Amino acid sequence: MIITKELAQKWFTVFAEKVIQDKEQLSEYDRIIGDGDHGMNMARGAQQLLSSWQETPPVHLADVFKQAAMKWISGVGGASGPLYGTAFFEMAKAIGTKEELQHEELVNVIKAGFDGIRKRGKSEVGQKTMLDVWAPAIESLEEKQLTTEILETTLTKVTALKATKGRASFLGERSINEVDPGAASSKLFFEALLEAGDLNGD
Amino acid sequence: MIITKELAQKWFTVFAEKVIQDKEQLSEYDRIIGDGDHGMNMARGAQQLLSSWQETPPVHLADVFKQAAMKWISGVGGASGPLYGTAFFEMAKAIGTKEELQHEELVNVIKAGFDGIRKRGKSEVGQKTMLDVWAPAIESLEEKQLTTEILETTLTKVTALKATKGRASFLGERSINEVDPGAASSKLFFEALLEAGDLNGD
Amino acid sequence: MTNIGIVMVSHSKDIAKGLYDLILQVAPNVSITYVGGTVDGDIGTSFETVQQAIEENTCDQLFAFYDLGSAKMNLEMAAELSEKEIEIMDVSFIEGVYCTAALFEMNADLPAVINELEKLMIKR
Amino acid sequence: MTNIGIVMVSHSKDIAKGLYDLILQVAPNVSITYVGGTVDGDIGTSFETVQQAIEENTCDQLFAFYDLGSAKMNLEMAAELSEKEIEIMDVSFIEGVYCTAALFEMNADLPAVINELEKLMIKR
Ligand SMILES: Nc1ncnc2c1ncn2[C@@H]1O[C@H](COP(=O)(O)OP(=O)(O)O)[C@@H](O)[C@H]1O
Ligand SMILES: Nc1ncnc2c1ncn2[C@@H]1O[C@H](COP(=O)(O)OP(=O)(O)O)[C@@H](O)[C@H]1O
Ligand SMILES: [Mg+2]
Ligand SMILES: [Mg+2]
Ligand SMILES: [Mg+2]
Ligand SMILES: [Mg+2]
Repeated sequence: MIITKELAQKWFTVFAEKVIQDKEQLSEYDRIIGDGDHGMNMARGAQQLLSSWQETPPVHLADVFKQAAMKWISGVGGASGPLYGTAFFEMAKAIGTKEELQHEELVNVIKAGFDGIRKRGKSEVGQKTMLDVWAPAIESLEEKQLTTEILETTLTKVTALKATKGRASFLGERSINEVDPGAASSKLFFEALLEAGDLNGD
Repeated sequence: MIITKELAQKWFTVFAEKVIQDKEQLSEYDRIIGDGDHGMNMARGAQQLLSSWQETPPVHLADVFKQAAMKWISGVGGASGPLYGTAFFEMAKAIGTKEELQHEELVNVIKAGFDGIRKRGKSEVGQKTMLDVWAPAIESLEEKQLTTEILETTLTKVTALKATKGRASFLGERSINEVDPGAASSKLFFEALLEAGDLNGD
Repeated sequence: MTNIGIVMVSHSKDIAKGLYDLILQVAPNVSITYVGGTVDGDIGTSFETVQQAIEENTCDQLFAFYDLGSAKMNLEMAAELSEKEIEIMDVSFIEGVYCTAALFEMNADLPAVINELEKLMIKR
Repeated sequence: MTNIGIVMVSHSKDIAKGLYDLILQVAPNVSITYVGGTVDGDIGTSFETVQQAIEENTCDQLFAFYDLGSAKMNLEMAAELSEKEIEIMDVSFIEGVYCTAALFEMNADLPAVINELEKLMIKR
């Protein structure tokens, strides 16, 4: 599958819709190991992104990511604002002036987003954050094996981890067996990608 | 010299007057290595003590110390409120029902005050606090050698120390060569004792 | 919910109030009382208002936090005079209160709370 | 006075304001700016207001402090976009700001300040 501006927009639209739909659930996860606002934070970004497309539709492929970055950075707040914002921004930078992404290029763009989160969050895989969804998702995507089942299993594995970054890290052992809200919203991000097109085909 | 209720009251009156007189100087010391309120804090206690004696003059020797303790604990605030307050309170307890203190008893009473400060402040000699005036003053008093000159030298020595307790400890090395306000007010306390009577005679 | 409450003592009424708002988000079910500033609303702490914050708390066992050392001394005096079982924590103020509140909200057991708090011990 | 300023970023406008009042007592001559809460005054931090607090500060070199980790990320983004030289400090918030302000007020040299701050490093 080749990612075009239209496909990317579909990807983010589905993501935004999923976030808005799961808003309560995401906040509920955050209520347990955080401050209960993750759904609200993410839905605010999602809503603003959808509205902004009405007014100023993206012209180039990179614009889709740039606009999302702006909304998350300035509209979302919390940890997820800067983190997703940086991810989307780094993805836009990796796309540059390209108007189409081949499968391998897509993988590299998502890797750039992943590195953005790591850099911004000073975090690594294994700390029970969104990164723990991004890393295995990228790996499966690389092998053209990404499925919603894999994403489901991944989230379960993240749930078993102990948080050592973000607010939940204050809970130490008590963070084990609780769903990480950022991991849950990242799962939606990759599910949206799957729904946007057949990634595993050619 | 024997300490009676009258003498104790003179001691605290002179102390209060000195504190009120040196209020600005004490706050100035505190402005450099603290928050600039030591003179104001101490003068508040001093003023309240003097007024309280107008209304309810102490009946027993211990009352002098008890009343001072109450004023410092509830009226002074800061670190010096609880510290002097506890010192005076422990002194009152050590006096108990006695109406006169022989020299040796006086030394023990002041030692009780010193222990009160240590306990309340979780502090020890050498940390550049009021304790660094109390300890050498008690020693000299024990040997009937306490003089204003000794108190002056003591304060100079305290000034050379590095603070490891209280606000000034945040300054680390930079607290060296600055006058500790609590040490300065403690010097007034012992000067007042000297002025109240001839301690070194019999 | 654990039956340990939290008492926060700050030199500033605004810090105390703001911290209360902050942790209300993560620990709405924990019994938290606070005091900030002197009786007159100035920067400082006073023995009486600390006593009040302790007695107002619905819990008989309390973890107590303070911002600067002189607040601790007022806390200690009030603790000595109270019937309640009060543990004064020498941890960083905001981070320590946040961590404790979040763990209490989750019914974490005491050793787990102490274990996390040890990482935040910075007071001298 | 050193020419390094202090920027404080809190999740709560009250905490930021109260901390400012607290350190004004010990460091009236240090250039301190702060921001707390979101644009709407809710608990949180926002990129734009952090940027403002940085730019409003009269100093070109800044030590920056934050209460919880997400504030740090907004700080970092704002720092990357600013012309100023900004050092973000992973120390306990209130105690760290207090210590730094007191030392800046005394014109302490940088190694001395860093040395004291190292004792307050607790952020992860
Ligand atoms: N340093 C970090 N690196 C990566 N992800 C992080 C980091 N800190 C937090 N997160 C993610 O952000 C999520 C919380 O987002 P959100 O609730 O919006 O922010 P906040 O914790 O500020 O309220 C967490 O569940 C976690 O996945
Ligand atoms: N833990 C302690 N033990 C003994 N003395 C102390 C302690 N902490 C502070 N002090 C004394 O208290 C003095 C400061 O008093 P004050 O300015 O009234 O209180 P604050 O520092 O709360 O403003 C210091 O100069 C020091 O002598
Ligand atoms: Mg949250
Ligand atoms: Mg939040
Ligand atoms: Mg003071
Ligand atoms: Mg004070």
